[in-house]
Amino acid sequence: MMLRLLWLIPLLPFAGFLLNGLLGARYLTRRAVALVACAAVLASFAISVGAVLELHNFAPTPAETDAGSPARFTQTLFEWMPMGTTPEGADLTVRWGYSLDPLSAVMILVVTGIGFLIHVYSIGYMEHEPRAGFARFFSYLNLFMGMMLTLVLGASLPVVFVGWEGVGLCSYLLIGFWYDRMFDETTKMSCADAGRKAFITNRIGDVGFLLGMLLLFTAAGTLDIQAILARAGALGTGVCTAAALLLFLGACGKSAQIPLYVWLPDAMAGPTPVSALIHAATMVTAGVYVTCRMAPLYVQAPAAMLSVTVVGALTALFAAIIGTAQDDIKKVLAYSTVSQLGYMMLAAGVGAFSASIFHLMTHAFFKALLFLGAGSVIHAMSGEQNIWRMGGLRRHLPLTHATFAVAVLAIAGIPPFAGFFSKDAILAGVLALAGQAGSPALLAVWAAGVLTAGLTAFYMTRLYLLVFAGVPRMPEEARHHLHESPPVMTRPLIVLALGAAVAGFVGVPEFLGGGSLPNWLQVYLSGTVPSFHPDSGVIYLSEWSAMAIALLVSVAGIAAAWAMYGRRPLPAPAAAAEARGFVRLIKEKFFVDEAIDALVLAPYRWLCRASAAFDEKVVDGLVNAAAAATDLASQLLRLVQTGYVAGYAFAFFLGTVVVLFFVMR
Amino acid sequence: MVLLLGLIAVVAVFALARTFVPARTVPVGAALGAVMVALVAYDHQELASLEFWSGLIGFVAIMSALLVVIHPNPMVSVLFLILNLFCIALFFLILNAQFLAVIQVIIYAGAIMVLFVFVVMLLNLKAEEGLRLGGGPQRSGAVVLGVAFAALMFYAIRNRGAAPYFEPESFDSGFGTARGIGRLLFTRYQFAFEAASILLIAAMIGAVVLAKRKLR
Amino acid sequence: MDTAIVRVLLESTVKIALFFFVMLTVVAYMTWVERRVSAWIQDRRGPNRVGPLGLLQPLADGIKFLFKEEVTPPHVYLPVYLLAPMLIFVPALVTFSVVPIGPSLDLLGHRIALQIADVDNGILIVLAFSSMGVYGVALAGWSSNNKYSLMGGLRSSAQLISYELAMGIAIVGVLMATGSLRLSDVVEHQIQNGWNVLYQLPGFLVFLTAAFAETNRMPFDLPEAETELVAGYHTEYSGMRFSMFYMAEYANMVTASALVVTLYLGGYHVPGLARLGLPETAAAIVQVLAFCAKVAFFLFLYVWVRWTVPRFRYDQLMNLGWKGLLPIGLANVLWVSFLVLKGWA
Amino acid sequence: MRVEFFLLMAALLFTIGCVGVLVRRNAIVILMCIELMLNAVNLTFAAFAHENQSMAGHVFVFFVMTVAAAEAAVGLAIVIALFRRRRTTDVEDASLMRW
Repeated sequence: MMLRLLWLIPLLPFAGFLLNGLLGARYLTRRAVALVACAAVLASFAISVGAVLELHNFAPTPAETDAGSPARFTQTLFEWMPMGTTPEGADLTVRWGYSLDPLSAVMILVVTGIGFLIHVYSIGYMEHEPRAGFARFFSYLNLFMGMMLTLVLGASLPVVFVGWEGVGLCSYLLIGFWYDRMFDETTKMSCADAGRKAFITNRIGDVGFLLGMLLLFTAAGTLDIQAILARAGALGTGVCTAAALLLFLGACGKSAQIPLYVWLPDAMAGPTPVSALIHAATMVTAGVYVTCRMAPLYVQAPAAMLSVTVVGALTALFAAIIGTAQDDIKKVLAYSTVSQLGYMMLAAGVGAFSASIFHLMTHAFFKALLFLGAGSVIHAMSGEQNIWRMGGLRRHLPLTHATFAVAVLAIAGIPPFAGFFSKDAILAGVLALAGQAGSPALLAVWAAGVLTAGLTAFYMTRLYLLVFAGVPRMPEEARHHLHESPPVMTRPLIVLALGAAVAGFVGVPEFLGGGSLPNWLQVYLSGTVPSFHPDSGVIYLSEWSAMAIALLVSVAGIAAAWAMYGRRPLPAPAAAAEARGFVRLIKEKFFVDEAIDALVLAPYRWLCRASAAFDEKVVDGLVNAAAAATDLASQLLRLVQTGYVAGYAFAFFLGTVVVLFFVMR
Repeated sequence: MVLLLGLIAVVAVFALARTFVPARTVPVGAALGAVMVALVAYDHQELASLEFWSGLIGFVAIMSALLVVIHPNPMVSVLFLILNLFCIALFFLILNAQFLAVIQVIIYAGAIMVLFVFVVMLLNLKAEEGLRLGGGPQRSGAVVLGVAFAALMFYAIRNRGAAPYFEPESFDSGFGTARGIGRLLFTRYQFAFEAASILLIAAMIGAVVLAKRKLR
Repeated sequence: MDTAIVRVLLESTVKIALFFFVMLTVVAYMTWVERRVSAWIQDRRGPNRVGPLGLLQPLADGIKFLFKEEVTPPHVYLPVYLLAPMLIFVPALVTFSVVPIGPSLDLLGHRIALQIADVDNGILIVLAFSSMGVYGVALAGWSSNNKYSLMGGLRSSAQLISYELAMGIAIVGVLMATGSLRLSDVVEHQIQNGWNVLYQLPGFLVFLTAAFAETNRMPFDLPEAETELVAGYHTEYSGMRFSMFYMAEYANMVTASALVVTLYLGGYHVPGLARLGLPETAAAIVQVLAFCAKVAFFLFLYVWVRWTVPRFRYDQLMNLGWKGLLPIGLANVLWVSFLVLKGWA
Repeated sequence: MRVEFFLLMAALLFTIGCVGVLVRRNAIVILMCIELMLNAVNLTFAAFAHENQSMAGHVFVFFVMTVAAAEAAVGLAIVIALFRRRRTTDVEDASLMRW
């Protein structure tokens, strides 16, 4: 029954968008706007839960279930692009359809569930907005939900692409929500600029996605995802590699992987709930999701898999290093997000797709929680984001502090919080593959993962210490304004904290639970994504020792942070300009933006100027020359108009005679 | 025979046109009359034939047309045009278009040409100076073109499909009468007829507006 | 040459010769009548020296004209100057050729129409040739190369064109009633249904007035108004050429009178003649005489009017033509069409 | 009498009219030459009407005459207006409409 309502899941938020977008600013009260927006998402969530529960009992035919094929429900709504058939008779028509299987089930639950919490949180966070802005914000959020759900549920690549572009649009709209505000005073970047940057960077990736899609259409003759995946084996390695790499380029853009990650830190220009929803929990994971969704294709392309692994590992490590030196509370979280996304990609790259999704889910919980907590802090600090002007907030914001601490422990990988299990699943996957392949390079990847885990623990602890511990460093005046956020904001925090604490238990590694607590997420997903099963071979380290090493490194990170930032009084922060060497490099984010500016944008600008010059001089010149030639010809031709009737009549008569001659010849 | 008569007609028309002095006209006219009488005496059958008269009228028509073009005095041109119109009216008669013949005289000769005479009188035009054939490349070119056109026309008419040889007696008695034209005009060509009336009104207003010295 | 054509040629030639002789005689004697009547109206005697009652006066005049010196002014455009009198004289004579002066009768074993040419488009030919008369006047005025002549010629042509229109409109009424363009049919129709003048009085009056104007007679003799234009378009003419204009005027009068009689007064019809049971030839003679009498009446009327009514001013003339006669003529057309629709005419 | 005779006659008259239009400079004479051409066409109409025994040709002659009348009226009015302004009827003197 609920499965039949699958189409409502994206449609309800979309209806909310229309209602709020068209009427909200003028006719609806704040309360009504909030009610509409939240109710739409809640309804989606409810339907999602119902549909997922029903999916368990659903099987197209018993035979399929017995054969081990995944439980999948596909709903085709209408023929979108009727393109007829090929000469061979293959159907080229693109249909608008949604499909629900375990992978998308996990995603819609995460998206609608966390989305709903963030919606509720936003009511409190955006209370100071004018009514029109309030309605606009919620209509954008609802639009985002609709698009994200379209992306997740889409049964064919074009539908996914619509959602893909839609979330990009919403990201742009929401990053630039305060389009009249300055985001970064030093670089003169406005919020609108940040939104543009995100959008354009995403577009670069989208080109890859689009090309990959078209390549698959050419090769497979269909755009239906399941059909493509079913034919993946027959496509050949070359096509698979090319398509996978192109799709991965899209994923890189959306999921902020090297080299297209630069937009995500700047995306913090948007309101904090947006950062939580879009740039931490949901949209940025779309790349990971699509990669997992197309897992059978990737499996056919080892080179692509390797690329994913390398890029993911590099991104994870790189962003983590930068994260250790950020002073802005949201920037730290942003680099953390990039790093964690790299982790997920890394997992996907080694074939541990279910681990990737697992981490995606847990990350959604604790990173949303971190962002919302940061939002609560910023809310309390009246917009202040520099962690060096905070400190000692533990007393003033007890609830926020508690939930934030849970999140920090979760992301730092301390058991039994969620992050521990998911991170361990990934590291175990890498290690297993390394053992199977006997590749030292993969061991290095594992080492990078472990190092990243340590760095993550380090900077998260640093963040926690600088914000909540120690003595207050904010001005006297700001100290009086400190207050705990209203319940409408704190309650989502509590719910998320619960999630961050316990979500890990759905994926307890088998050697730990020994059956009592099976890794049933992997079991659940196994029908949809290829599970990684190292059948045999050398394993360098035992799972136990590997887990211990990772845990030790994390604890070491925490300890190091404690040692550096737990002292009191805290030394004043070193300004970026004064720092030397590696520290400076980190503080300046490895000069990546500057490098991109010099290596890509400057030549590009030069090319633009050259093109403009070419356009003005050559193209316009040609047009002008044509005009001038016409003019000249007209000047000459006009001499024919002598004003003498006899001349005209003569020409007329001459023409008549000539025509007659040819007619009668 | 026809050729001979034509030659005489040419001479006659030239005599009439160029030497309109009575002293010279009288002997020429007398000679012409004498030749005519001689011809009647020689071959009266020929004189009664349609071909003979058609040829004669045709030569007069051509000559008068030529004189319209050649003669420097506009008034003389008008007069020769009237003569030409009469010739064409006679052709109409030969072609059994009796109504057209009369209409030709009434409208063309009686109305349109009067207008020309009127304007020539009103403007008191003098003979055009420096009018001579072969003056300037355009004029010679025009004559060459005219010859070419005429040659093309001759070629076209010569090569057209076989046409019936008409017998005047075989015609329907209603052909060419006012009744016949009226019947067509008020049935099949009703719209064109009404349109023509509008055209005439428009032309009338236009002419008044153009020619009036000051519109009050 | 077959006999039919010979017969037609012979018949036509005889008719033409006869008509020519009669016409010229009538024209000549009209000058005498004019002078006598005017004298009578003005209570004078008039010409009475040459012959009894001055009856030989026209002959004397003709001789005088013939022997007068033909003065050709040096500034005229000679070809047209010579052509103009002919152009004005010929149409007047030609127009008469379609007028039936009597019924057809058997003579010498042939059926002979008392009419030179009984053509289908008789009325149109009348219009065609009466419109030709304009040229004579206009060309005479132009070729004289004299501003009075030119003015006279211009006026005259304008007048002729204007009144030709009224005349045509009046004739339309007759045409509608008859349903034929043949003049003998017109007469026949009047014999059957009564004279047109009885139920087309406005048309008759319009036609009559226009006929006066067409012949350049008083009160419409503006082209030759001697007080302002010296003598109009024929100022520069003298001798026999002048007499051509003079004769043309009277010829035109005769033709116009004949047309009025034919179109409106039943032509040669004598009411009640058929009941007398006369032999055909005698009846024909009576009818021809009746025709002559009717024409004579109108000729007298011409003279009468000339010495009774003063000359119009030019603008009055134009006003009468365009604003008076034309509307009346159109009204007449409406009236006749009404009659025709009702079947009363 | 073959119909070709009239066609040839019409062609000749038309040619003469055409050449006249090209050769003459007096606007009135040019108008007359145009009338000449129209008449040539009329003759052709009548000839074909006769050949085909169809009165339609006569109707067309009728309309051509109507048009000729209109054309003459307007054309002569223009000539008069021109003469009034420039004291000439020479079309080569009325050549202001040019570059």
